[in-house]
Amino acid sequence: MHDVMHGVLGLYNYWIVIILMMTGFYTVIARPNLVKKIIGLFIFQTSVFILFISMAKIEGGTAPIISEGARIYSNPLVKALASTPIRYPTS
Amino acid sequence: MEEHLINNVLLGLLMMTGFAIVRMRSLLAVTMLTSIYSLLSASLFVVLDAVDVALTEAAIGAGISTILMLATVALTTDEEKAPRHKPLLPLFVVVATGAALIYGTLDMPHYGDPMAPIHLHVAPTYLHVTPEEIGVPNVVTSVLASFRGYDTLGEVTVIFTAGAGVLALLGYRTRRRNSQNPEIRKMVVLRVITKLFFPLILLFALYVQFHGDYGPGGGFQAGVIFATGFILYALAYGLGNVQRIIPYRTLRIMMVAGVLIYIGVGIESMLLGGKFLEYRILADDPVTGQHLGIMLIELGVGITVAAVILIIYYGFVSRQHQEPPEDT
Amino acid sequence: MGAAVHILSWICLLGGACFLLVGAIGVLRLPDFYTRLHAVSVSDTMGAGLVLAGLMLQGGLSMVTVKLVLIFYFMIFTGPTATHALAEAALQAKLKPVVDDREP
Amino acid sequence: MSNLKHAFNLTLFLFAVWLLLSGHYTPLMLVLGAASTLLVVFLAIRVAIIDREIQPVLLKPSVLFYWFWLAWEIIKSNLDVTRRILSPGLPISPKIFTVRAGQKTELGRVTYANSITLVPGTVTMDIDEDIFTVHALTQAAAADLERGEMNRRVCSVENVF
Repeated sequence: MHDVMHGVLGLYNYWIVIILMMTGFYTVIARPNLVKKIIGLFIFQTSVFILFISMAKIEGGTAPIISEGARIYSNPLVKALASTPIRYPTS
Repeated sequence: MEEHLINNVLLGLLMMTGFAIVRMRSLLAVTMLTSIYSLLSASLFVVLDAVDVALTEAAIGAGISTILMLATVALTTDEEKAPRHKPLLPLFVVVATGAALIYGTLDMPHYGDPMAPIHLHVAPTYLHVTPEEIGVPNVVTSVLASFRGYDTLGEVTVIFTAGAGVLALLGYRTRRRNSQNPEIRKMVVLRVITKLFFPLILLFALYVQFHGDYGPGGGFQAGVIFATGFILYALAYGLGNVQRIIPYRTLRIMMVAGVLIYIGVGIESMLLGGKFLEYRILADDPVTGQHLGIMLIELGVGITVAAVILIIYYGFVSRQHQEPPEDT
Repeated sequence: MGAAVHILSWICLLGGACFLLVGAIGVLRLPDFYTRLHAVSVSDTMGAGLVLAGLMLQGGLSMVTVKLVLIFYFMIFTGPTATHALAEAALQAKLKPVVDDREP
Repeated sequence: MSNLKHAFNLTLFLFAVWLLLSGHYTPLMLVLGAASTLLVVFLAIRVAIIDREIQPVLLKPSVLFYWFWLAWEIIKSNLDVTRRILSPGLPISPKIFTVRAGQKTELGRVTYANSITLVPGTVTMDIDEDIFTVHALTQAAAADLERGEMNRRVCSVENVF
């Protein structure tokens, strides 16, 4: 029982991400309106960021800004990767 | 424990907002919901330690995207037509894909696991090397601007291309219109508050620009906030007035100048005997050189981004005014 | 930081949360757009204000508190401006308000 | 001449904000701060929006006193509106009425309008010169505003601006 709970909590983020992703995907393929399609893409894209950043999180870590008193930092590389494509929807 | 709770609640809210977005017909409402969705995900990014991403998302998704989307809706229609047939096939595709993906997650490392493969290879190196070689506390900035400077150059070029594309597609016809229309004159609260906050927003943008080394921020976010200040001014006082502060020509020059600053830093480091974008050549002390290089290229990014966003905005809005007034 | 300050800050945070909740309940219960603006006003002033006060107590005398004070000023100015803009827009769109005609 | 003085005040104010925000007081950061401030002031001059309205008036004693009074009003009416929202019968009696603003300047009027909106229970809906259309949640809140105490107080701090 404990294992199941642990597994559910450990994968909860990914499952929500997948539901969001599918919401966006559905909007893109099922709705004819172009603005709606773009918003669907936007939801899809954000869910991908959440997926990346959930993977980058370390239990008990802090944001990767080097400072005294912090020992564990979450993964900085993923954040750099995720903040690059976030900028394209404007374009 | 609280972190987990906040994380889960935010994810739940995101899901609800997502469903509401799909179901709503009124595109104006959908646009506002998208803005809320974006703000929620920005808060989620803060909980997940991605402060840089959160700042970007808040500035872009909740700010600029909403304005541009509203401009689009204003140019087209704000009511979505009802779909013609039952969406059974898309629904099936979506459920099948989702089920396959969820099956795939069963093998993934658990959330927050410090031993996940993603944390073991490249990331620790960046965390170790950054304080010694770059001397910048914000590791994300050092990765973006220094270790992966080529990528960021590519990104600036993409944004530049987008600006050029919008220029080519939408164009911009200067039209000497009397921009102070009577409706605007009446909104005295908006005008006075805008007047009070316009300098503060610009100052805050510059603060974000120059403190990207120490905290979340940097050229991109700064450029967006800077543009937001002008867009706010344009909303309260009309496009004509904001063009008195930054004319269109200046924007086009700025758009190119930002990219040129970036490339110029690269060429300068080549002239000094290093490789392209090898900042440590730029000063006697390698750490100072890195710092200088990062600051300069961030400045370039900021200038280009601000200019491109304003160009897109000008393009949209100048077009809006050309439409013959049908519904008045 | 003393335990008293800690407890006080949590009282502020929870109180703020309660007022935010009241604002949300108000939006659901009140009859029309204009009356709902008053409910939003509750969460805008008391809710957000108390949450910020609680965070300031947590932050102590530091840069964080300075930034929170700046956020507070920002909210005091922009909150009512946004509410007013909404009300004015609704009025211009000729949205009919629910008005109580009885003499008080 | 007075424009110059206002520009100077704005510069000081913005630089103070920069110092408050920054938290890094190395020479480089101070120079960048000064440069940023000057750039913003330059842009502000370009639109000629510099007039008396951007001064840091928020901290002068009489204005501070007004803030405290307003905060107390806000707390009182917050509790009132909260009670009405939560009580089962929903005892509200919405009313639309107009008040006359006694302020001379635009900034004074905006302060008054925003103070009205900031207090839950009353929202300024429309401003036509010095006639405000106000929506009130209850007759009591409306009567409170019509007594005009807030108007007087804003008028008295207006002279400081």
